[in-house]
Amino acid sequence: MDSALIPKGVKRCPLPQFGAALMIVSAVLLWGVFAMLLVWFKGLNQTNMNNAYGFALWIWADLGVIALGGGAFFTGFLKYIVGKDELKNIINFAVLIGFICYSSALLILAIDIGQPLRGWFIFWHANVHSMLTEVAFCLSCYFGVLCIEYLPLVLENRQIDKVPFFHNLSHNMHEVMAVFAATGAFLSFFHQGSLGGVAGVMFGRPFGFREHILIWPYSFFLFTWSAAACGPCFTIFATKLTEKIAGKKLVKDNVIELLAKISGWMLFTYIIAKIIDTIYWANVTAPAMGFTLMDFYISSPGSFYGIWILILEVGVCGLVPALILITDKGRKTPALLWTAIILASIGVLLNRWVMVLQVLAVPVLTFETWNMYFPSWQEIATTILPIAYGIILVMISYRYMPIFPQEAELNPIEEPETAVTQDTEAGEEAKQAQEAELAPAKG
Amino acid sequence: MFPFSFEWVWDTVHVVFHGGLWYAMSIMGMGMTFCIIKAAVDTYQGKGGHH
Amino acid sequence: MKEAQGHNKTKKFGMVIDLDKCTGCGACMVACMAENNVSFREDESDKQLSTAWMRVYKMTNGKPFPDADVCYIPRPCMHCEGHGGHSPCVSVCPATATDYDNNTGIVSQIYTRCFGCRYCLAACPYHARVFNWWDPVWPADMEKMLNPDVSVRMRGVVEKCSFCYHRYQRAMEKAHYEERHEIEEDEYQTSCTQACPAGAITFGDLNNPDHTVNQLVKPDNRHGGRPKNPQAFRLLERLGTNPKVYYLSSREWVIRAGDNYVKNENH
Amino acid sequence: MKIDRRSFLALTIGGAAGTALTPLPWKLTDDSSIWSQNWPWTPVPAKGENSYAYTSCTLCPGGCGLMVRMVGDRAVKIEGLEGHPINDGGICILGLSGLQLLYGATRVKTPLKRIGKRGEGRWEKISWDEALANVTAKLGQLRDANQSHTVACILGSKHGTTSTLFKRFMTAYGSPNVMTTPSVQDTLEMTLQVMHGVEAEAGFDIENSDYILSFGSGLIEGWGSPVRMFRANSAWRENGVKVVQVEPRLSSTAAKSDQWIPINPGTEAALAMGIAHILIKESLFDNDFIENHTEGFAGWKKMVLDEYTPEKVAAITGVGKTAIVRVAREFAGADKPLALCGRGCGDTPGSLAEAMAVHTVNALVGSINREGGVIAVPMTAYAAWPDMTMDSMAQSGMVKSRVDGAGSDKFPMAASLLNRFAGGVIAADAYPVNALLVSGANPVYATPDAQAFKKAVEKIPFVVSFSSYMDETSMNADFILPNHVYLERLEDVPVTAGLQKPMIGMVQPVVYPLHDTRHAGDVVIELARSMGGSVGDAFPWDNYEACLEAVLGEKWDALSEEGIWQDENFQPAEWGEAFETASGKFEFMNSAMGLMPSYVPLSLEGNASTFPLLLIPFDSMRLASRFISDPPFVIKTVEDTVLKGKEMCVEINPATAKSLGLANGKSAVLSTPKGGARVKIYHYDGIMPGVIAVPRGLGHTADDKYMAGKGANFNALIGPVEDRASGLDTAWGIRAKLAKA
Repeated sequence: MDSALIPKGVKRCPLPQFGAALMIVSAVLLWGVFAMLLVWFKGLNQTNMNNAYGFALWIWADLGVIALGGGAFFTGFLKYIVGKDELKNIINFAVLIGFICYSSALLILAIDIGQPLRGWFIFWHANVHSMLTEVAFCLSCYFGVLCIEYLPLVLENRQIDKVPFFHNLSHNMHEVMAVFAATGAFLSFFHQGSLGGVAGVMFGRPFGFREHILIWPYSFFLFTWSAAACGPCFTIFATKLTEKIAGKKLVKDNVIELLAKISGWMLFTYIIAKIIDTIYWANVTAPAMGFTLMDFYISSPGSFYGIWILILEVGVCGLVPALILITDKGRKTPALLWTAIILASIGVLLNRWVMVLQVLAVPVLTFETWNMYFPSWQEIATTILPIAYGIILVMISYRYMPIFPQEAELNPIEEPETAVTQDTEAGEEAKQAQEAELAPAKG
Repeated sequence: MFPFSFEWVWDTVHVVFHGGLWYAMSIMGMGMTFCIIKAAVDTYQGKGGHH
Repeated sequence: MKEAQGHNKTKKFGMVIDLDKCTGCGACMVACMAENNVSFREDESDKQLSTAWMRVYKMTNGKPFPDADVCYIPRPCMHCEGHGGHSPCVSVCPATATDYDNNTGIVSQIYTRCFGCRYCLAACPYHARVFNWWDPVWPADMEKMLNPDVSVRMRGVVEKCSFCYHRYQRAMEKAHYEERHEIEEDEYQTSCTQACPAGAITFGDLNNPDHTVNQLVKPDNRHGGRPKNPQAFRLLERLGTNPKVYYLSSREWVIRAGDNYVKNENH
Repeated sequence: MKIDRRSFLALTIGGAAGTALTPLPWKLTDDSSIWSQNWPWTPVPAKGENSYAYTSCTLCPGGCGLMVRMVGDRAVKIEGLEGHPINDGGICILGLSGLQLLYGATRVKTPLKRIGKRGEGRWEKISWDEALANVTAKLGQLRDANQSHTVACILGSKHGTTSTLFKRFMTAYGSPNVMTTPSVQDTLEMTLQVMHGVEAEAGFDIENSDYILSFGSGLIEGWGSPVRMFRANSAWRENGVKVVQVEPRLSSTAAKSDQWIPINPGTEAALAMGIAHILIKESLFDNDFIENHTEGFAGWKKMVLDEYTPEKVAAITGVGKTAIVRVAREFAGADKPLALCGRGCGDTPGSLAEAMAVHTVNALVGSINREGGVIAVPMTAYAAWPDMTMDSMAQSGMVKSRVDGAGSDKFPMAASLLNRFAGGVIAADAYPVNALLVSGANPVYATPDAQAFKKAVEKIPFVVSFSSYMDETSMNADFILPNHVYLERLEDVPVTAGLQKPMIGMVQPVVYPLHDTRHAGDVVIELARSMGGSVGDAFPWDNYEACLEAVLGEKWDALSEEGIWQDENFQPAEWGEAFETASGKFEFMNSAMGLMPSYVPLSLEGNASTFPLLLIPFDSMRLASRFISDPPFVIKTVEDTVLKGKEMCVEINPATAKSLGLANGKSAVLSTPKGGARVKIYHYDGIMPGVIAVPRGLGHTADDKYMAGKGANFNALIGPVEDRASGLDTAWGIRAKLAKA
């Protein structure tokens, strides 16, 4: 039925099956949308946040998805600036994941603020001293970049591509993509960092506060670093997952391994930096404010933040995946690779959680106690919403756009007897499509 | 956001911050305009057609 | 930064609360609510959701019976100066909805500008800021008791103690009307100060040596306003928030409870 | 096909781009945010001309002066009146919230007639004429049937013109059954009656005292005139006056005091006697006073020396011997020491022997009628009431015995024993009570053993409430004749809360009545008039204001102009003239009545095995426990260690809690011989092991959702224990048990 839209030279499941899957995910999506509308019309009293927990699940989700979406900018950076050309075979997907993550982040922010209709004041009345302002600007700009990077994929849909103007447009955009990628990288370095700065500048919050270099707290650099390290891991994870579901290889191992190796070393160096930061913070920064490390990790009534969370984040979900990924054997052993990319993704999420929620849980006034918080179903639903939305976008993009350049090559379609004429044509156009795809790399 | 909004102060922070911002935005803007115009021209010259 | 109408001498309004006199009766809280149109709800027993600009906390010395001791401590907004007006909340507000007025030292909050991101809530270690989770409702005829000098806050924005800034404006207007450039100490007093039946709260210009607040704590402006009076202290002094609310107490444990100390560390 | 798609795409993209270029989206964005800044459902306070109106507060006996900020005809804020002798600008949390009572949802807006069952809350709005007609008819019937004495009346205060009008009405009508809300002042009056032989209010010159020894009085928790006490407390801090608080629980007063002496609940009298013992034994007493102005010292002295040795007292009270001796010496050593009694905010009268014991401690050091001491302030009949003629029916009614037994041979000194009323009604020994009028009080909520009181009310066929609010008493009435709220009415409030001088405050209307309400004083006059005969004749005034002006005489001008009258040149009587006892001296014991200062152990209800704990109440400024319930602002300030959700917290020593396996913050069931309640456990190091405490003032069932259904009513957990000497309620607590929920 929709075969006319499916890229040439690749095989897709029958439409009904696709539709059924779409239905299921859409159900979840609608649940999230319902919760979103509740929050918009009834207000934030629909959440379990309170005056002690002004930031909660949503802000964590924001920081989380942006970190995971870091794969887009870093892969782009590696391909276009550093010149790791093999990565062209995964960049499309990285861009797609990035696009999903960032659009989700913006959506969640739109739900999270108490006056969504005035959200644009953050631009209009910008206070340049606020990390959040910086985040908002770079975030939305970078989202623009992602749109620009994602657009050519849409235009490469078989039918749209037939329109000369769109064909040329996508072609030209590939030509100058390096410029956009560079801009994207520039923006990302900043807003990823600024997200780290959000907690880092709060000098009223000993758990989050970090010493500064110029105007930037250490956490600023750690966040950029960790995003660059773990983002690609998530891109790999998403790729692997898509391969599992599609039941075929989509990206060649050398590409995956290259990316894995790079993020492995990023992660390794990051963790070392993180450990140094933690030691300095625990022995210099916090004591100056009257806190010892263990003050932050006591499991007193209302606190489930034991020291285990630090070990889990830095050790299990940091050092372990780093060590796996920097070893050749680790990268080449599927089981280990899977473990590593999953742990790394969890690790960065855990780090963001701690840097948002534990910051607020720790009592600062001596006569206050640990703050407790558990999200309401509305918060959970609206946080799951982006996941459903992401899956849908991946499904559609994968079905109708040439996301994986190597797919046709890796999965040649054996000529069936029926519909010969069509298939020869198919072969032709598939080649053309690929040339178009490879063009920027040549040029 | 703009030099005419009253929060604006002509200090380094504002100039650097918004400078960088506008710089990035203009690159994107110009990039896209370039692509679109070029695409239009190409199309006019009959490139990219499949027939 | 806002220009407080037509006078140039910079003021630094601050508050001194004598914890030996404070009885924890709560009059300051209600005086504030009545003056500033603070809303209320059916169940206010969840203090994390309760809107109160002034909140009276209860401190305990942690000792068992019969050595136990308690002390009440009222907590308005501290109107932190931080370093050069960079209070924890002002510096983080992305939309310049909260501002440090260098002429009065008052941290303002522009409700119609705030879009409810709550970054300031997270940044304030005193929990002086509250968010309007619900639409404010005044049952029966209670809208009649709303004070026209203070705007009612809509759902979805952050609010906090303003040191009754509208009273300052009134006093200044009066002064200008009478062609005076300065106002007297008693012309501008906050609602809580005025109401406190124990006379535990003192309010005035910390920069003005004639004002009681200055004489009570003797702020050392060269060292971020640290009090010279040994019985005076500020909450979380060590964070460098440089608050303008000082406390007086003759009890050592109370003074120590004002800040965090690493074990066996003496301040 | 292709064409279509192309044109379609072109159209969409072109359209989108086109719209984006028009000002439309930008305009919409801007407008929507402007709308969000002016939501129609967020009220905008109306502007108006600013002014101040002056009046007095009636929400407690404190008698503070008020200035009400007006904007146009709206009252927007109540502030303390600067320069007022009692509060000088200060004001308490309840006084500040008065406007929420005026404008609140608990007002009764018109006269109401019950149509549903009692307490069901189904009412019919009726006109004042109809309401008055109904009440007149009923009272007329009873009177014609020689049943006038079966009509009872409960008043909030025994002082003031409105109360006097009610009393006068009852007398003219022919019923002795007028009761008033009890307080420790009743006990103190009796103390002065017995030991001084005078009819006087007990005043305390706390401002000039230099050593305060408080036997459980909540000096900064509502005792006396609260704001005056706050100011005094601050003055004590400044002047280094030593304050010693004797109490089983670390109350706010105890925490503020220089020394907190934890004591076994209810044994305060024993400690007072123990201190007397030391004063006598070490002859630290005021010789001049004892020698020349007292009677019966010798006999009493012997008893004290035998019965109250430090050892014995220590055993009873749990207070160490050394502490007893030290306090006694300090007390005697001070220039102007003062001992105070009346637990908490003083709503429970307490035992007469105890009040006498504490008064004796003052007497021993001569702190009587002198600076910094106890002062007998004569109850000046400040209003001149014209005589009235009582017809035969009135006379026959007035000689009948009272339902509460006050003034009987058993309780000769008592003027009113509200605590015995419920019992009297239910027993109905002499006669049943056929009608009840309630004004300025909420006895259904505020009387200990509230259930019994409610039963009594159910037994009374005709109940009329004059309350301005839909409180528990109104809920159980047949007719509600709503009074103006104090901010709407004119009234005189004599301040009797322990001041050194006679003082009268004036309540003046600051707003026009919001609803179809009437001044209770006017209503009484109208009732009397419509009854006619001698009853009507006893009320020669056109209305309340005329009456007030007439009876106040020369004080009227002062009051209506300054809003306050005080007897400037009042001087406490010299020791020589102070005492009007048989001996003309201060009498340590009254053998005739078999009364003397001593410790009379109270036998608490319930046995120790089933009820192992002692439950005591505590008062807080943040919880109004009298006839007014907490307005929204005040209940909002109640700590989450006192009220959490719908459950009130019970204070328990962590050690005791541990032994009972009750974790902090967990729910539990509190039960006493009188009743039970679901509570939350609050571990508090400030309370004596084995003792638990709950707040008074919670657990309302009427009023609005802001007050009702929060916690439990302490009065429903405790029962009155009558003092065998005075007949007044002397219960300071009750046995209780706590079980996991």
